[in-house]
Amino acid sequence: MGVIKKLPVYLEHFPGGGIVATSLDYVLSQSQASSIWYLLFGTACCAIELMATGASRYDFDRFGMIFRASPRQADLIIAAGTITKKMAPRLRLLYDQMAQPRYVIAMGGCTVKGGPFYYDSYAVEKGIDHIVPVDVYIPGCPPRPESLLEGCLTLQKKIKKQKIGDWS
Amino acid sequence: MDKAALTKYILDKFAGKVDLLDTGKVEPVFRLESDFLLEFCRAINSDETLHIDFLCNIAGVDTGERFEVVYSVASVKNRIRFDFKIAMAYENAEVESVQSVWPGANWHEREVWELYGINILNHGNLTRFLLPDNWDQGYPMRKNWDAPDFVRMPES
Amino acid sequence: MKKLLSAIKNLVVGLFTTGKHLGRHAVTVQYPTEKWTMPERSRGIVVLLSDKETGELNCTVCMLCMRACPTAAIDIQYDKDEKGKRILKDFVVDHGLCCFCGLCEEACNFAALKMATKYEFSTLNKEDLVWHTDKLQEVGRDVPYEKPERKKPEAKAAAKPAVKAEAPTEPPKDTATAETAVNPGKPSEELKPLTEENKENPGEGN
Amino acid sequence: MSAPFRTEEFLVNMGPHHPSTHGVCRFLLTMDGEVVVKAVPYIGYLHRALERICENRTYHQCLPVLDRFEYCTSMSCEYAFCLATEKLAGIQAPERAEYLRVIMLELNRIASHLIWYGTTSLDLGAVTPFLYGFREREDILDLFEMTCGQRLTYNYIRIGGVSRDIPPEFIPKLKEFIEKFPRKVDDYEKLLTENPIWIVRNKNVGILSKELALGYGVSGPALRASGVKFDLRRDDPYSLYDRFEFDIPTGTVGDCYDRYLVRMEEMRQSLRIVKQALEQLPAGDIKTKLPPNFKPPKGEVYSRIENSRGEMGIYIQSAGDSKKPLRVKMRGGSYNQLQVMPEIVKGGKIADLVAVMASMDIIMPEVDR
Amino acid sequence: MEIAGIFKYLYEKLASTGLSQAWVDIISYSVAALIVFGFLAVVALFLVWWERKISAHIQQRFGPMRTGWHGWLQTIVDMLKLIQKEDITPATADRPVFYWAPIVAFVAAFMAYVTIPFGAGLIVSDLNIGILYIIAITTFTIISLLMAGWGSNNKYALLGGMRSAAQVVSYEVPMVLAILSVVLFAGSLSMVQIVESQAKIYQWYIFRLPFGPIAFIIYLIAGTAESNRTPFDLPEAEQELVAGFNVEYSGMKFAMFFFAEFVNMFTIAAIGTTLFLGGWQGPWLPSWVWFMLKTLALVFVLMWFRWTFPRLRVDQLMEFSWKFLLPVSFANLIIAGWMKYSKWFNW
Repeated sequence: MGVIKKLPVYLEHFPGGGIVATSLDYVLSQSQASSIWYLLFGTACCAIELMATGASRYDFDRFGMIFRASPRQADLIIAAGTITKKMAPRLRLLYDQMAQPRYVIAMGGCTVKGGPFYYDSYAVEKGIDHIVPVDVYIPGCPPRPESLLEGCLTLQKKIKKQKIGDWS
Repeated sequence: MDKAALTKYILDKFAGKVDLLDTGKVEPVFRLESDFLLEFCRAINSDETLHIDFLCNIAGVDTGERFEVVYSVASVKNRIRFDFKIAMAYENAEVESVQSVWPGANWHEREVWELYGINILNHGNLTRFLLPDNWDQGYPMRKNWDAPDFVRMPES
Repeated sequence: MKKLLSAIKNLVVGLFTTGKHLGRHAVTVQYPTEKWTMPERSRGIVVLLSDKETGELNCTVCMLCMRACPTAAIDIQYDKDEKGKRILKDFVVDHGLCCFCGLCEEACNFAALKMATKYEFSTLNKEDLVWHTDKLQEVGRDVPYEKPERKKPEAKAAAKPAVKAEAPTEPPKDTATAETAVNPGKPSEELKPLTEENKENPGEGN
Repeated sequence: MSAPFRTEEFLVNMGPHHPSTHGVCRFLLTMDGEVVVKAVPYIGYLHRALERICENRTYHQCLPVLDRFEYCTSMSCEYAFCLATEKLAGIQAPERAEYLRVIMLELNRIASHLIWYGTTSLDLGAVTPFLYGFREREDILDLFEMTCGQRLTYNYIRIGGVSRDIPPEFIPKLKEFIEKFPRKVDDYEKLLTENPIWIVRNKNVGILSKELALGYGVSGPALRASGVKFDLRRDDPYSLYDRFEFDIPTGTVGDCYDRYLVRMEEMRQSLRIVKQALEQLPAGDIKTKLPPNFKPPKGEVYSRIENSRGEMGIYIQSAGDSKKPLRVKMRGGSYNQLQVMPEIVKGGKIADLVAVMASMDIIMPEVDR
Repeated sequence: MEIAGIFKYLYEKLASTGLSQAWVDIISYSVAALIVFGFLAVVALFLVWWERKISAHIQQRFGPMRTGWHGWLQTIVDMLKLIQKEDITPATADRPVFYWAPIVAFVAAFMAYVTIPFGAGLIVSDLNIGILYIIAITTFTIISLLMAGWGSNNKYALLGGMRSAAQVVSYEVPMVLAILSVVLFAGSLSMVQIVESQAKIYQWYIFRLPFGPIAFIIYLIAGTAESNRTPFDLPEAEQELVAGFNVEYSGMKFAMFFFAEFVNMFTIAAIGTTLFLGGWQGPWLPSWVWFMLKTLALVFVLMWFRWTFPRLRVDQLMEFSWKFLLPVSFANLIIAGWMKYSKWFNW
């Protein structure tokens, strides 16, 4: 993986290297975007909508997204559902176990800013962006499967704009 | 067995020790002393006409001036349902555990202990299970409880 | 032996049932290309409705929706003009808090607020989910709604006493809410989102 | 003679994030090879302090919070809360509203059983029934979205009635669903019920005896599978359930297979109730008028209804002078079923634990609140 | 056939250039290996895509649609993405074992294709102990599963590894007995002879009642268990063991396991075709087309199993193999022996 990251640097020296680098960028980011495997991580009501999106009518598989059980093989966490204070260290642990180009979608109001449990709840994390870096926020409680798919499309647009060099 | 017959039966079965409260809207609600609890539970469980074999719910309540532990029980065999409660002051509130009569009470009592701080005598497994393991901010369901990041909804 | 035969028969029947579905056409609604026609009562995003001709908001700042909201997601600031009539300064809906329950829509009896059937609003940063008046109005521009028939005199009278009955018991709280409305219970330090660059040392959670 | 073969138990942490623990429940398993010696459930990963939130909300504002108490059957949570408040305040919902409530409750029970059907088969390896189950559920969700606007957290039932009347195109669509659904359930039965692998995986697995079930307060399909003919809709009739005739399926042994058969039969019975309710649906208004600052009198009530996972009870205590409840305690069916899990899983294999967890249909919001 | 001809022409050309015999063999066999590897890589990529499309259409939905027409690019895109993934080796892992496991799985999957005839004459080397070699090599995959299970130092992986070893060993015996009943009639172990002994369609071993169909069914069941597919997919049972032995693998290592699994499935189907459905025999179409058609039909059946049946428990799986499948395959072998002795089919 390290080699691929430095590839654009090497390619610059060759005469036609620039074109190869950009086209390589295009191919690699395109492939990354159209085959995201999401981690089966659902806590509350949004998890039911996540399952409904995986079912026949909305079908995640059309976007090339299959669910993976182990964080090692997943490259997207869809934080679907309320993240409580007891669950936050687990979410951080799962995020750390994932392989590097990894993304997070905050699905539903609870993961954006605590949703209906922001006030008067002593056990709910108020949003998850201080636990894991979030890429896409999806409003809704729970968001419709279409808005989840639209969120995935936004994530795909964001990935397609990425260059190879800039994943940390 | 409708409400009036049930109330009369229980009142004259446990003459002095149980008194009826008027706050019960649908089913009768009784009040009894905490030391009489275990005996009362064994009696209603073994009594043939009552045969209370189903513990629906144990609810801890902080009414602002005292604690209450409300037991909702029912009988599957002859369709009886009623509640009884124990009121106690804030300091050293404690209650007998009714696990010997209904094993299902285990988690209900554990929750009452964890969220209200009402001590449950000889419960056997009083450990924390709803709140995070490193929780040190007291008993969150009490009315006077507060915490730095606990945000109340603005009174609109 | 009979049990074995029935076992094989049932396995084959199971295979046949799934095989039968192989020929049937799919029930999938291919989201980006074909969109599902939403029933008109579907609760999507909260929007402010404005009069078709004049284009200004229907909202008369009666604060009923703010009071009805179970998660205090609606936050209204207004200032009084000389005749004591309230003028809307800013109408903020925080979609991080809103639970899409539709209670505000039922509370509003001037048809100023509606849950539109729109749902495509995912964003890359958290601040876009806090909508102010202009965004609410602009999204709600084309949302169809039926104006409640305004029986001018007695409706006004009916609305007046209701509001007045409301007002005397509430004014101390109202003014109180005006101040607190500015930052309804925002925690002291705003939780700083973890962006790409400081991912290594995530800010300590509260 | 060599030392006897000494096996050493090891701890496996079926962690909060696990495909088959229905949300976030963690089991600490003491395993001897494949056999589960001891299973200790750890919960609390979804504890959102709903009871504390309800104490600071007016009675109308409590409903959206109750929706999230048990999100597979939000209708029954709202209904339990409204039933308790109506008993407290002595309000009676109009006839048509009560019929609409029964239709919505039973449709919601079918939708919840379809989720159970999908996840049970998914946990035991068959992926296709999950997709078929959710395909039918989408039709029910369309009906819900037509009337109340949301797919999962409906906020449809109000104290004293129902928030909105059904749109004109609701009844034809419902009739079409009623006519189509039994054939689909036969399809599901063909896929799994007599499937030898399914029978071998579920028969005599996780046997819950009658005494153990009653002792631990287990209710609903799990209790009926153990042979106790107890259904709140029949034995403690609320709403209009005494006007419909439907029979209550019960099992004999109380193993996973009985629980599966009981739930499949319940789906058909619920459909029968919906059909009868649709025929007797009267006209009339749908909500009794409530005073603007609704304050129920002082008192306490524990109302319980038959949810798809057992008895759902809401205990409300109101102080009489404030428009917010003094205390709301919610009791879900899964709470007691998870309590009895370690007893019936002991000695089985890790695959049996998954099978029992799926057949008891335990979901975590009811347990953690 | 024409391709075999090229191979022979290349062989003479090399021999004529005066290199020593050893060098000629090495170069020609490595060229053959490259051809087979390339062909199988394409076939495996196609199978992955095909499985997702079939499972989708069984469940009334569309499989991958957005990468190319009906998503035919999907598997290539998956592989490209997996290349870019970070390659994690858990700190406490047993480093060499963890590193070599996927490679062993990958190599073992391809070694079986030495003696599988893709068409008339289209065979890398027609060993006279063809089927014996294949049986020996296909058990090689257990080692990779055990290495993966042990190497990743994770309880789930260990459980998965143990289960897969027990499963493949216990389903090896009925499979061998089923193959033995076919070899009994074919008279030779070499794959080409077996195929030639099924010249006519009624001579296919699947139609040789009463032992033929039973042997075919036993072979199919044992084959499903061999390639760890439902209803025997215990090792990577998502629901119980999270992801079985490949819990700790990510990126390219996981891709190798994923790839090896599909090649294994194709091997099982290819052997099944050669033994029971008359290899490349068939009217009109060229021989290798027939072979591909029959193998893909068998692969379709394997996939159909996966999306219909639930999963068996470990002890039931063992019990089914030892207590039911083994006695039946022994009885089947005895019947075949008696039929051979009494010259039941002497054509």
